[in-house]
Amino acid sequence: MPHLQDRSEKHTAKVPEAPVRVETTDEVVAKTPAKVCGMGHRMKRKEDPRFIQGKGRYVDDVKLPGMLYMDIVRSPYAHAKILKIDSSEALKLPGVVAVITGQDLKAAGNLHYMPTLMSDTQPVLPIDKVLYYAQEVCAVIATDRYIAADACEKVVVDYEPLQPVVDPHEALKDQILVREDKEKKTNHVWHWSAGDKAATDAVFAQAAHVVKEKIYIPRIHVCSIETCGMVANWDRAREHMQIYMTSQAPHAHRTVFALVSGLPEHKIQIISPDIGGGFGGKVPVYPGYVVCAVASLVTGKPIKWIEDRSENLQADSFARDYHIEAELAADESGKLTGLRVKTISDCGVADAAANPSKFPAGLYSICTGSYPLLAADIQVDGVYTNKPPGGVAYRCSFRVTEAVHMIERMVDIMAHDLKRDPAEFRLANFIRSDQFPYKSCTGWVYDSGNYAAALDKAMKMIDYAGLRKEQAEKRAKGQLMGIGISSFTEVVGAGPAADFDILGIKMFDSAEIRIHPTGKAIARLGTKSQGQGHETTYAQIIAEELGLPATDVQVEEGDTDTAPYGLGTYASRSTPTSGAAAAMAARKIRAKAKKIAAYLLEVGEGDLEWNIDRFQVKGSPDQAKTIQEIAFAAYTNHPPDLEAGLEATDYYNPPNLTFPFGSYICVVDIDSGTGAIHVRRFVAVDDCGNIINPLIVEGQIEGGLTMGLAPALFEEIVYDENGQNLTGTMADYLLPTAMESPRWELGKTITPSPHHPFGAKGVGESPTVGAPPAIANAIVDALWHLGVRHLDIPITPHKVWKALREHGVRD
Amino acid sequence: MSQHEISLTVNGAAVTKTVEARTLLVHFIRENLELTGTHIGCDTTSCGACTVVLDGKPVKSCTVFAVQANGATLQTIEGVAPDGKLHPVQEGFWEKHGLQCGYCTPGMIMTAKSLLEKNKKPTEQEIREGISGNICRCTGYNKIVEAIQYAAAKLEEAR
Amino acid sequence: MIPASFDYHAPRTLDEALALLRQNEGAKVLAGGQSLIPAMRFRLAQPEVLVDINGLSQLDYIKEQGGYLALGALTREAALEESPLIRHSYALLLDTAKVVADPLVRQRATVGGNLAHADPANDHPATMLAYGASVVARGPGGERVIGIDQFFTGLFESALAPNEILTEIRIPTPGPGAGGAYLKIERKVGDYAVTGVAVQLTLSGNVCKSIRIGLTNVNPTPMRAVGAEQRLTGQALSDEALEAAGQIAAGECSPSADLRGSEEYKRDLTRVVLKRAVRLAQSRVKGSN
Amino acid sequence: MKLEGNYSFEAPLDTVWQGLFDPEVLARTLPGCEKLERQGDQFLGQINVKMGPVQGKFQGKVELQNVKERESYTMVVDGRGPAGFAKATANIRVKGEGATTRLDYDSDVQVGGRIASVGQRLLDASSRAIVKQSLEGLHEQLKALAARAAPVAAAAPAAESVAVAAAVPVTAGAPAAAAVALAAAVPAPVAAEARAAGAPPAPLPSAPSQAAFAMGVAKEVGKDLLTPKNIVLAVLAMALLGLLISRLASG
Repeated sequence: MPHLQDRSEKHTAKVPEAPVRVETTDEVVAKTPAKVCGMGHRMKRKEDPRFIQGKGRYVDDVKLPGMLYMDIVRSPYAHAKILKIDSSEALKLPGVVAVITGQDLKAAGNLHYMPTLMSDTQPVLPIDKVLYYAQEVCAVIATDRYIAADACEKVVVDYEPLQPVVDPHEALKDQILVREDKEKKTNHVWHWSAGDKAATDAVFAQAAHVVKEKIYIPRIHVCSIETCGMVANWDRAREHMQIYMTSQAPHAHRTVFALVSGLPEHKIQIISPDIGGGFGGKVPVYPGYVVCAVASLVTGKPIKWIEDRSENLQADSFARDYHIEAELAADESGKLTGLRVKTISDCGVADAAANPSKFPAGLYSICTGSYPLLAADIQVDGVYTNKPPGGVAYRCSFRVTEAVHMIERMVDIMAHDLKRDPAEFRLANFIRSDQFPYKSCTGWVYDSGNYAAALDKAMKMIDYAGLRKEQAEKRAKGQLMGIGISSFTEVVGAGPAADFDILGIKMFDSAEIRIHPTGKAIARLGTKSQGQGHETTYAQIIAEELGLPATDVQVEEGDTDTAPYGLGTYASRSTPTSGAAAAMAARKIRAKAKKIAAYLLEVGEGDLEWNIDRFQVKGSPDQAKTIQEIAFAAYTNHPPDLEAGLEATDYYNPPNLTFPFGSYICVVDIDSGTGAIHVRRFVAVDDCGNIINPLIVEGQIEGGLTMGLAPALFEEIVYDENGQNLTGTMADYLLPTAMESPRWELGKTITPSPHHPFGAKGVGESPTVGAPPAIANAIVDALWHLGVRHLDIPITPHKVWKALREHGVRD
Repeated sequence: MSQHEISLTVNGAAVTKTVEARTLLVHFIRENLELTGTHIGCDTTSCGACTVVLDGKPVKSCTVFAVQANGATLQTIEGVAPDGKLHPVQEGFWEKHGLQCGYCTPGMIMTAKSLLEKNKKPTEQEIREGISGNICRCTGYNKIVEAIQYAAAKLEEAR
Repeated sequence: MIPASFDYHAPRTLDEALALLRQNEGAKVLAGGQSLIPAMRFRLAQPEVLVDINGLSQLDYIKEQGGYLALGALTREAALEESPLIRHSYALLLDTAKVVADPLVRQRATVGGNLAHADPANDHPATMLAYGASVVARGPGGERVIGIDQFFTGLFESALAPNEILTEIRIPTPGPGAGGAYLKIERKVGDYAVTGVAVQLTLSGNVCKSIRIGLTNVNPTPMRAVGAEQRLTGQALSDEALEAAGQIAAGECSPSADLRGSEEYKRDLTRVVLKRAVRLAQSRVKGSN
Repeated sequence: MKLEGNYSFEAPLDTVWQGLFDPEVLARTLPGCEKLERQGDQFLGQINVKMGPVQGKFQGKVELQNVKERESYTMVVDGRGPAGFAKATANIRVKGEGATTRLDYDSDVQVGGRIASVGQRLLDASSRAIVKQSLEGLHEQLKALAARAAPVAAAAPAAESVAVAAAVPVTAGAPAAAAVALAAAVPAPVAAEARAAGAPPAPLPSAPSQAAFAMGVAKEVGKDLLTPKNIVLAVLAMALLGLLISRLASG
C-alpha cells in the first residue's frame, strides 16, 4: 500500500447557486398524530424491551455447537526482536487445539499483514519484531476460555528488547525506525495541508494582535463497556464464513475480509448483533478479528474471541494524540482574521485511522470554526511511533474534536488577552446568519447556521450576566470561579461521493423498505446502531413519510446477507445518510402508492394530495385511500400496468455534509487548596436541525456531554518513556460515574439543513466535540487573573494545584 | 483444580451444578446457566455491568467465585420480570430513556432495584451515589437518574 | 482475565479454618475478595489453596461492649454505613465506610480484609490508627490482641502470621468531648486516595486534649502523623496551629509519585486536608457548636 | 524510572566490599530458587516468588560490568516471567570514610508487562521501599559479618562482564529495587564464584521462605545471617508483592 504523502486538501462542494435560506426556531413540531408517531414525537424506544429484560444479544452471547475459544499472547515490550516462540508446553495442556503464529499466517497466504482503512499496512501477528506494547504475538485456540488463558501463560516467547521511540517529535528525527518493513526509511508517514499559506502569511503580517499556544490533545480510548469480539464460523461443507462481530460497519468489513482472505464476498456473512457501545472503536479491523477468522478456517470450527478490558485498553480503539501549535490573528478592532496551525499526528505503528481515504487528518480543517476568517494555513504531519495504532473517532466526526478544541481555546485566549468578555467577543466575531451557506477559507461550505441565536439562548438560560457579577464578587474574596464558553461548528454526515470514500467505497448509505400486504413494514439499512436508537428513529422517519405507525415498522441492520450495502454508523452519519435514504425510499414508495390510489379511486394522480397517512382527492377528503389500503391493493388489486408489491431501495449520496452547531456554557468552582474542580452548571444549546425524536436527541446530547467531560477532566492513555501503557485498566483509565457527571441542562435551537431531505443534521457527537473547550475555558477563566493562560486536557486537580502554587495561591 | 457441586436458587428455581473452584460467578451465570443478560465490562471490579443480587445484596459477579454462591439465592436481570410484567425500575428505564446501547443496563437495573428497596425516596444525590459503582458510557446519567426517580414514584403509588 | 486454578475450602468453624491454614502452607484467606480476586484474575496472585471464611457468620457483628466497639472481621462496609450505632457515635468510621471503593464493592468488602491486606492505599488503616484501635488475631496458639500501632509492618505486610486469622477489630468508645472525621481526596468514585486524613480528637473547650491522626496512601506503610499530633496536643486549635501541624504531616509522610500526582502535590494536599479534617472533627464534638 | 541515593554503613570499606562479594553466602541463600545453572559466562536462574497473596515464576539473568576493586561496578539485571519483565542498570560506588563507608547508587529501571500496566500506582513506592529495606538489611548483614569475623573470600572479579543467575522479580518497582539491591548486595560473590568455580554451582538448598522476608528483612537479618543476596531476593520478592497487589479495588 502506498504512503499517503504531501497532500493538500481539495473540496468540490460549492455554494449552491440559489441558496435556500432557513429560519431558526426552537420548538419541535410533530405533524403526525400520536398513533402514527412520526418525526417530532418523544417515542419510547422500540428496542428497549429486550435490553431492560436482559434479552439483548451481544457477540459474547453467541454460542455455537462445537465452538472453540481464542486467547492472545501479547508483547510486554514496545519494541523487541522475537527470537523464538515456544508453544510446546501450551500445546501439552488438555483442551488446547492450536497455537497460531505470524509464520502460520504468512504461510496461509501472507495474512501476517493487513491493510488499514487509510491504505497503510499493519501487522496481524508479527514474525520477527514486535512494534508496540500489548501487540498480538500469537493466539491460542482451546475448548474453553479458561484453558485458553492457561495456555497463554505457558507460551514462552524469547525477546531481544530494542529501544522504542514513543515521542513523535523524537520519531521525526528517524534515529529509531518504527517500520523497517516499509520502503521509505522514515517515521514520517504523510504531510497534509489545507488553506492558503501565502494568504495567511499576508493576514498575519497585517495583524494587530496575535496569540500563540501549544495545545496537546492526548491519546484517549473509547472504552465502550462492551469490548471488541468475534465469533467466526467457517462451514467447510458450504464453504461459507459466518461472522458475528462487534462492527460499526459490517459491509465495509465484509469487503475488507474478502479482499484480504481471498474468499468470495458472497460466501462471507457478517452479522453485527447488538453492540455495547462503539464510539468509533468498532470501525477498524483489528488483528484479533483476522486471527479469529483464520483460526476458524484452519480448524473448521466456530471460534470465539472476546477481548478483556485490559487488552482493549492497551491494544486498540485509541483516539486523538494531536500535538498542536496554533496562532490566531485579529485586527485592531478585535476582528479575527487568520489562523496558522502546525500539528503532529501521532499515528502509532500504522496509519490505521478511521478517516475517509482522502482525509488523512480527517475533517480537521473545519478548525476555523464559527468565525469568518480571511485565511488559514493548516499543516499536519503523520508520524509513526512504537505505540498501537490510533486514530479512531471517540464519538467524533473525524478529528473535529481536535479542531474545535483548538479554535475555541484560541478564541478564548484572544478574548482574554484583549480584555474582552468571551461571550461578547464571540458574538462580535461569528459568521452571521445571513452569510449562510458560507464557504470557509479552508473550503467547507457550511449549509446553515445561526450561531448568535444559540449563544444568546445559552446565556439567557444560565443567566450569564448574573454569573459574571457573582464571579467578580467571589474573586474579590479570593474565591475561584470560572465561566467557559464553547461555540462550536460540527461537520458530519460523510459524505458526498465526490470527496468521501473509505478504501475507495463511496460514503453513500442505504435503506430498503418493504411494505407487507397488511400494511406493516420492514426496513433494512446500511448503518448499524450501537445504542443510538435506530430501530426507533428510522421507524419514525418512515412513519412521517408514509403514515404507517412507527410501531408497525420493523427496522433491521447489521446482517450483510439481508441489509443493503452501507458504510455503517460513525461520525454522526446515520441520520444524514441512511436517514435520508429511508426518507427517499419512502418517497419512492409513496410515488407508487399514488398510482395505486389513483387506480383505486379512479381519478388522475394529479387529483390526489397526500395527507399524513393517505392519498385523498383534492377538495374531497372523504375520498381517500390509506397507506394500509394501498399496501393491500399492491398485492391484491394493483393497476394492471404496474408491478405488484410495494417496496423501494435508496442509496443516498448527500450533496453536502451537514453542519450542526451549538453554544455551551460551563461554570466551575475551584478549590484553591486542593485544585479540585467542581462543574457547578453546564448549559448546552444544540442545533441539529430538525429533530426526529426529542427524547433520543436529549439522550444523545447528555451522553455526548459526559463523553466530553471525560477527556476534559479525567481520561488519558499514559505511556512511560519505554512505551509501556500505564493506564491498562479501568482503575487507572478514569471513566466518569454519575457522581462526576453533572446534571446537564439542555436547550435547543432548530436551524434545518437546507439540503437534507427532512432538514436533519446529526447529533450524537456535537456534545463530545463541544464540551471539552467549554470546560477548559471555564477552568482557565477562573485562573486567568492569576496569570494562567492555558492548561492541557485532561485538566486534573493536580494540574490546577500546580498552576495555583506556581502563581502564588496557597490554602 | 478442585471441582465442587453447588446448589443455589436462581431466579426462583433450584439449580445444582458442578463447577471448578476458580469459575467466576459471572461466567457461571453466562456460560453454565446461559443467562446472558449479565454482562462483563472490566477486569477490575470497576464497571458494574455484571451486577446481580446475591442473597439480597447487589454485588459484582465478576468478583465472586461461583462456588461461593453455594446455598445462596441469586437474582439476575432475567428474574426481574419473570412473567413479562415489567418491574417499575424497568419501566422507568424505558419511559425515561435510561439506556442506549443496553450493555450496562441490566447491572444498572439490579443496582437501582436494590437501592430503592433500601431507600424508598432517594434524593438525586443519593441516587447518583447509589449507582456510582456502575459505569454507563452512553447516557450521561441524567436519564438514568430520572428513570430511578420514576420508579421510586411508581413504587410509592403502589404502596 | 481468568484466575489460575486453586483448591477451595469453605470451613464452617473458625477452628476448621485455622486447621486448613495449618495444613496448607501458602493457603490464602478469602474474605470479601474485592482485592484478592482481581489480583487473582490478573494472575498476580496465584494461591494454591483458598480458605473462604465467608461462611463464618459468627465473625459478622457490630456491638459495643466493655468500653469499645467490636467489629467482627467479616463485617461488610455496607453494614457499617447502615448501622445506627456507628451513625450515632462513630463519625470517623462512618466517613470511612462511605468512601471505600464504590457502593457495590462495599456490599462484599470487609473491614477485616481491608486491614489484613495492609495496603497503605486502603482507607481503614488510617482510620484505625486514628482511633487507636486494636486487632484480635486467632492462631494455632489461641487468641492475641495486637495494637494497631504494631499491626502494619510494611508494604502489604502486617503482624498477622500466615496461620492466623484476623477475627475482630476493637475501637475504643469515644468519650465526652470526642469527635472524628475522615477526608479522602480521590480522582473519582472507586479510586484509591490521593491522600486521606483520619482524625480522632478530644476537646476541652477549644483546647485539644488528645488527638490521633492517620494518613492514607502517602507512605509505604499506613502511618500516623505523630509530629502533627504532638503539635496539636494541649493546644488551642488555632489556624496557625493547624497550619503548622499540616506542614509537619506533609514532612513526615513519604508519598510516591504516580498517576494521581507528584510527591510534592500529595504532601501539600495532606497539609490542606489535615487542616480541614481537624476542623470537621472539631465541629462534630458534641456541644462545641 | 530513575532511582538514586546513598547509604552510610558503619563498617570500613574492606568489610563492605568483601561483604558485597561473598559467593558462598550467595549460593546458599537464594530464597525460592528452583534452579540455578551456569551457562558459560552467564548464570541463569529460576525463582518461584511467593509473597503474601502474590506468586510467580521468573527467569533471571544478571551481569556485572566494569568492576573496579573497592570502588564501583555496574549491574545489569534482566528478569522475565509471564506477568512481565524488569530491566535495570545500576551503578554502585563505594567510598571509605574512616570507620564508615558511603555507598552511592543510581539506577535506571524499566518495568513492563502486566505488572506495570496493572500496578502503576505501586511502581515507585515499592521500588523505593525495596531499596531502602535492602540497604538497611545489608547494613545489618555487614554488622553480623563483622561480628563473626570469619575470613571472607577475596573478591576480585577479573571478568569484565559476568552474568549471574538470580531470581529476578518481575514485579513493579521490584526491578529498580532489585537492581540496586543486587548491585549493592550481591555482585561480587557471583563474579568470584564464576571465576573460581568454573563449574555450575550446586543446586541451592532450600532457602528461607519469602514470607519471612516479607515480614521484614531488616528485623531478621541480624540473627539469621542473611546474605546480601538473600536480601536482594527478598527485595525482589517485595517488589513482586507490590506489583501483585496491583491497582485494584480496595476492601
